[in-house]
Amino acid sequence: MRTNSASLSSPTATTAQSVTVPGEVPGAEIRGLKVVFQTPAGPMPAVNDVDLDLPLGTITGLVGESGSGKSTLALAMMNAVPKPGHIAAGSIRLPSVTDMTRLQGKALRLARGTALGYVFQASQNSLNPLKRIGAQLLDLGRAHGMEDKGALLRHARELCERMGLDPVRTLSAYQHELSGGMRQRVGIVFALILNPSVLVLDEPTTALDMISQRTVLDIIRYVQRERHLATLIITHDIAIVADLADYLVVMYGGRVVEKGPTRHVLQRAAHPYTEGLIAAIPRISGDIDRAQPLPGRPPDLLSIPRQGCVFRERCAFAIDQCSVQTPGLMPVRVTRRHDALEEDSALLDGQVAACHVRAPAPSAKVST
Amino acid sequence: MSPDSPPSVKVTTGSGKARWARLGRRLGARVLTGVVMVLAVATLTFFLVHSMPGNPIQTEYQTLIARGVSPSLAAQQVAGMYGFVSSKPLIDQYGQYMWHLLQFNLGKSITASGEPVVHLVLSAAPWTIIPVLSGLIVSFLLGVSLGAVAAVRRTNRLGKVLSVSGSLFHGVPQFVWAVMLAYLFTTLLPIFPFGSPYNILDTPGWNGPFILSLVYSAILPVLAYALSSYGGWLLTMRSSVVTVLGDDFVLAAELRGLRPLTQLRYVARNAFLPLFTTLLLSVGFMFGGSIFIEEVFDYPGLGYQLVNAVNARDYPLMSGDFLFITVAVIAANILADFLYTFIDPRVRKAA
Amino acid sequence: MAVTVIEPGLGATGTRRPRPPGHWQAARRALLREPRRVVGAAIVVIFVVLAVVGPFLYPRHLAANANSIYAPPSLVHPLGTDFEGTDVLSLMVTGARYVLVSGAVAGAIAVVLGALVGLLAGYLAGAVDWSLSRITDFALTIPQYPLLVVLAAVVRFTSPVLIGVLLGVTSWPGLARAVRSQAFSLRERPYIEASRSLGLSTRHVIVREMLPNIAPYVAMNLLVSMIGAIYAETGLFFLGILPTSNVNNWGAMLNQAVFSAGAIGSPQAISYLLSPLVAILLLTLGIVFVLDAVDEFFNPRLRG
Amino acid sequence: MIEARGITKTFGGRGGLLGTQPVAALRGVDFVLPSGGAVSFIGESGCGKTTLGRILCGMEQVDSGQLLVGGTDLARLPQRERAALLRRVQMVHQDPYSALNPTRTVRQVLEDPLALRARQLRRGRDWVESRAVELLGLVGLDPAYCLSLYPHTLSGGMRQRLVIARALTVDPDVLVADEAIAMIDVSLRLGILALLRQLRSELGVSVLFITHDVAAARYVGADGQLYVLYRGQVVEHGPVDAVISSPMHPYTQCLLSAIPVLRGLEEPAAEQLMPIAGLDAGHEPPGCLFADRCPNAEDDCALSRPTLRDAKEPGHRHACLHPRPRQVVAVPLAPDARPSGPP
Repeated sequence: MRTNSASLSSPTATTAQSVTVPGEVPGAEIRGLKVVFQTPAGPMPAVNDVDLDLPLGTITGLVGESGSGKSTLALAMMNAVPKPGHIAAGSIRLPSVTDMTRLQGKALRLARGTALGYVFQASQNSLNPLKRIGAQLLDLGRAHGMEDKGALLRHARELCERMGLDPVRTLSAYQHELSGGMRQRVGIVFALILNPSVLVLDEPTTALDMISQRTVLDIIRYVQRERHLATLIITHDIAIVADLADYLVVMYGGRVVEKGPTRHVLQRAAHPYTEGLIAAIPRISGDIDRAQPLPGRPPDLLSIPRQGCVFRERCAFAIDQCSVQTPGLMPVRVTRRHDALEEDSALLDGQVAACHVRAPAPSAKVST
Repeated sequence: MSPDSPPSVKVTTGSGKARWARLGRRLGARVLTGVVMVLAVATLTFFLVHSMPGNPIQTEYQTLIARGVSPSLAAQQVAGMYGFVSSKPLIDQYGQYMWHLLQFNLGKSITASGEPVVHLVLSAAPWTIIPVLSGLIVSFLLGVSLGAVAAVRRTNRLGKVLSVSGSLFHGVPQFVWAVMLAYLFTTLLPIFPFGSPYNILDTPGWNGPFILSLVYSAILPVLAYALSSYGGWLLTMRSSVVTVLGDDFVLAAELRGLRPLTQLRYVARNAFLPLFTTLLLSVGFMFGGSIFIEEVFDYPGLGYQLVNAVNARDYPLMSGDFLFITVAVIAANILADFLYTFIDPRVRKAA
Repeated sequence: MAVTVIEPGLGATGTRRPRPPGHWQAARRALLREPRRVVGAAIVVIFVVLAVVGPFLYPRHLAANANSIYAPPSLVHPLGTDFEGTDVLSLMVTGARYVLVSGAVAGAIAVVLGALVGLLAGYLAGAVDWSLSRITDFALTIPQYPLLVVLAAVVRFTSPVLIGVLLGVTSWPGLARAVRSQAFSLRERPYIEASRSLGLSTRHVIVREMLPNIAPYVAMNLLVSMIGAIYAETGLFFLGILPTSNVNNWGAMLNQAVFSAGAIGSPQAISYLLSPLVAILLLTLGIVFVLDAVDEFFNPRLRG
Repeated sequence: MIEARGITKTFGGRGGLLGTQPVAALRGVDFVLPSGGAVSFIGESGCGKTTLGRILCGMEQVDSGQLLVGGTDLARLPQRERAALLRRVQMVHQDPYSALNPTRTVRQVLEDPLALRARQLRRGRDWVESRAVELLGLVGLDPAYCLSLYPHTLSGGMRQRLVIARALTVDPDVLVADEAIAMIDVSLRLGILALLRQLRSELGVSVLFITHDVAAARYVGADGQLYVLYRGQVVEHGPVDAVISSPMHPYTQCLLSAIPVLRGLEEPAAEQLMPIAGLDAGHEPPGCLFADRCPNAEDDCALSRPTLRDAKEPGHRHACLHPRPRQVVAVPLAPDARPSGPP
């Protein structure tokens, strides 16, 4: 099943002409990633068999609930899976690093920050409370061998300005003197100061109110345009990335269950989980009762099914096969009329889902 | 449509002048509280002495009468010793005691033949303060650095051994340290002198041999202070570092690829902050310990004086020593609080 | 790829998880996890047993023997003899009860007072908190040992229980302050607010909702206060502040050894002088190891 | 059920030795929550919405203004009766993890307040037990599974249901839900919102919904009123859909513009508004509170502070000197444009 997903996931959609999908220069490539946590009940996979491509110049939204493994995946990209866990298999290629999972010691330290910029989930508290922000930026520069203090500070000031922060006051402030939204922007400054080409943001807008959230999302958008980054936004709220991301990746129970161009996934979610997730969003206009709750609860590390489809317990369409065989990611085929989508039909093969019912494998019987 | 640049936001940093005004107010409030506390302790001391078994003041008065002193002269002498006259109502006696106190008059010692208590206390103070501070500094430096190591290496053998050593050292009472050191280094392995704060053969004064003998005799007491407080520092620093290591910014520093040394500095400074307040507060604990350590090493400090005063029923001296020790602790508290506002930017603003 | 078997009860229902193990079971596990903790518990138990049965093993007045002063350890006198020729082991064993009784009394009083003052101040806040906190601050400022020395001159200490009461009354403020800050933060927790707005009584909120949350901390402090009181008491006897005649305990032994019998200057007295010291060290060691287990039981973060 | 008249609350501002800057949390807020109805408050963090909820539940006192519960002015009642009246208003907290005591089982969580209730109603122990089971069923939890569990074994969604069940033990008239879904997994959020809606229709409980998520407010109380709070002042209120579809105040327009568009399912609005500056809560202007951030501010906005005035629709009011309705929220694409999945 590994081969299935690997061959299908690499984006072959060179025909893409849509403005939202610029030329796909390889940015980050994750292959067969598996992160395992040692628990009293034995080793538990938190991230299982994940393939992911983050082309330069695109934004990918990674959507998942608690226990989906999305944050573990993000940490794995930094090769920083916390202790009882470790990367059991797979590779992570970045533009300047052959395989992040094989780096150690000083090479790993130098790669963090330069190869990949990371904006923390708890960016609210990601800075040393006792040190001025400017001084911490200098520490960061020095740690990566940038001896030219002046240039570093110029760059920092420029970035602050682009984020709508008063550069002089921000750099001389302590963390507690900044509001939540400002801290998040400063977090982005820290992630970008070393000019990485890959940017990972873990829940960048959690704990922010609507207007600050919008501001931060706008900043992500134009920083992305200016710097031609490969950006990965990790979120639990599909609505946050719906407007921003070029690609959507949906994770559940440690596995990618669906991915594809945002517009397609939203309009024509194939996986029952994605479909339920979208249906469960209350809308700001239109028919209120169109929103439908998704029954059940997401699994945690201990209750993720080891075999078969991870979603089957909450799935209304589950068949016998779902509890026996783990579905691989298969292209989504639209068998019903889709006249209104004619202009998008060329991109159809960009969307894949892991579901025996909605995206069955070409040959019905695949041995495990 | 998204705007080309996000709305700018203002950073509010505390302005200089207002900050100093706040700091001044805070200090003023602390000093005021301290003065009230000192007065309260003085009151407590007064009433303690007054409830002494057999009323020492009355006893002293009777003794003088029995010696054939006239009642008025006896009353005068008693008043000179205790700072208040016994025949007046309690409230008047209290008023007079407090009034004398405000003039730094603590009465006269009974045992030291009428020497003013203030002189005795002040001459004993350096014998306590200097070893206590030396011991404190030694144990603090040692405890804090080893505590940091114990926290960072808390999963392996070194960390476990260190933290058990901390608990053990912390648990052993001061007098046990003092007796063990004294027995070990003056009797079993007689390498240090015993029973005097300096070599009595040297002439006291600013001369080399005398100062050398002072330092030499001080080694064991200082060591006793240091050993008895080292464990506390190690444990406090260890738990403080463990707490800070769990903070988000520490993980962030690691994932941003900061140098290990820089990461360590970040952690150490944040972990160290809460200890700073404890440092000055522990002066009180150390002063308390002086009772045991000075007693064992025959060191003429405040604790030694206090114990002797109690044993000799020299109540004016006893209350003088007690008051002085308490005032020292209160002063250390105020100093700790005030200095803390300087080293923690968060408090600096909230002050 | 190996086929993974679904473990019964885990994957199948998905949501069901076992109930957390009972407190006793968790405590036992924490204790048994490392051998030294078992050793510690054993030491503490031995001392407690000595304190209870010790005085029954020896006559009320221990015999002195002028012919064997400062005798080295032997079969008859496993720990040697003291300056009067009395068997040191018998002194040690009979002395344990005195210290442990006052320790237990002092610990109980300190913990009850401290927890009560702290909880009331933290929960009731406002004026009650203000006044209780001032009292606590005041009591905390006065160094305990000098205060005890002064008090010892005022009060006549005749029984271990009385000493325990005094030690307890002088050592509650530290715990009160710590409990207050915990109660203060608990008070702001939504579940406490919810209990109040549901109309549950103050007593219910303090006893049923708040106390269980700080119970671990209080339990640990009971142990710490007890050991602190034992040392304070031994120290006072050692100084001779408390009358050492006719009392048999480790502190009084040390006092006589150091200040009157001159044992500290005599290398022959090693077993006599070291016995009470080693007893205190052993007890400390035992308590430290037990506390280590208690700490792990209550504070998973330190498990490392 | 609840009527607020000119509620004002200011924090800090103590003079003397440790003087601090006063912060106005609520500036003369009026609203009416009818029996069985719903009122939603939206606004940025720090706009005073949480303070409002805490005042309604009796956790804070008002500085001035009247709060009427069931027609009775709270301030006129003696302490005991006020507490009894406030018991009819129950809070559903934001964080279901800290809203439940980790040392109490589900059974205890429900039976403690139920025992009190039983005494009032002169019922026995049996009633307490059967009521607990009944309430769990009502909020969608399986009593057989839950009753003996400790809260930490429950998921966020289950905990929040338990919190609601606990609030229901005292048969409240009003539930105050303060960001009640913010910390719950997205797939479970709508379930909680649906439960609140169901409680409104089945039990006639009024809901005061405090949120920054306008769509969630709409889901729970589409038939109710929407209040927009800015720095403690109500800058606009009216029927939910009227405020959403034709907001008058620029602040409301900014808030609504910030809602992410579900591209592919919704058509973004032609016009959008963003504030030109960040919030500066330390600055207390004489004029409109929003003037320094308002993209449409004119000179007179900084001079006089506008009060609420009527908009075109009945019951829709705003506090803006230069109002201009804008349609800023996304509209759904026609359902036809969204093909259903494969069979």
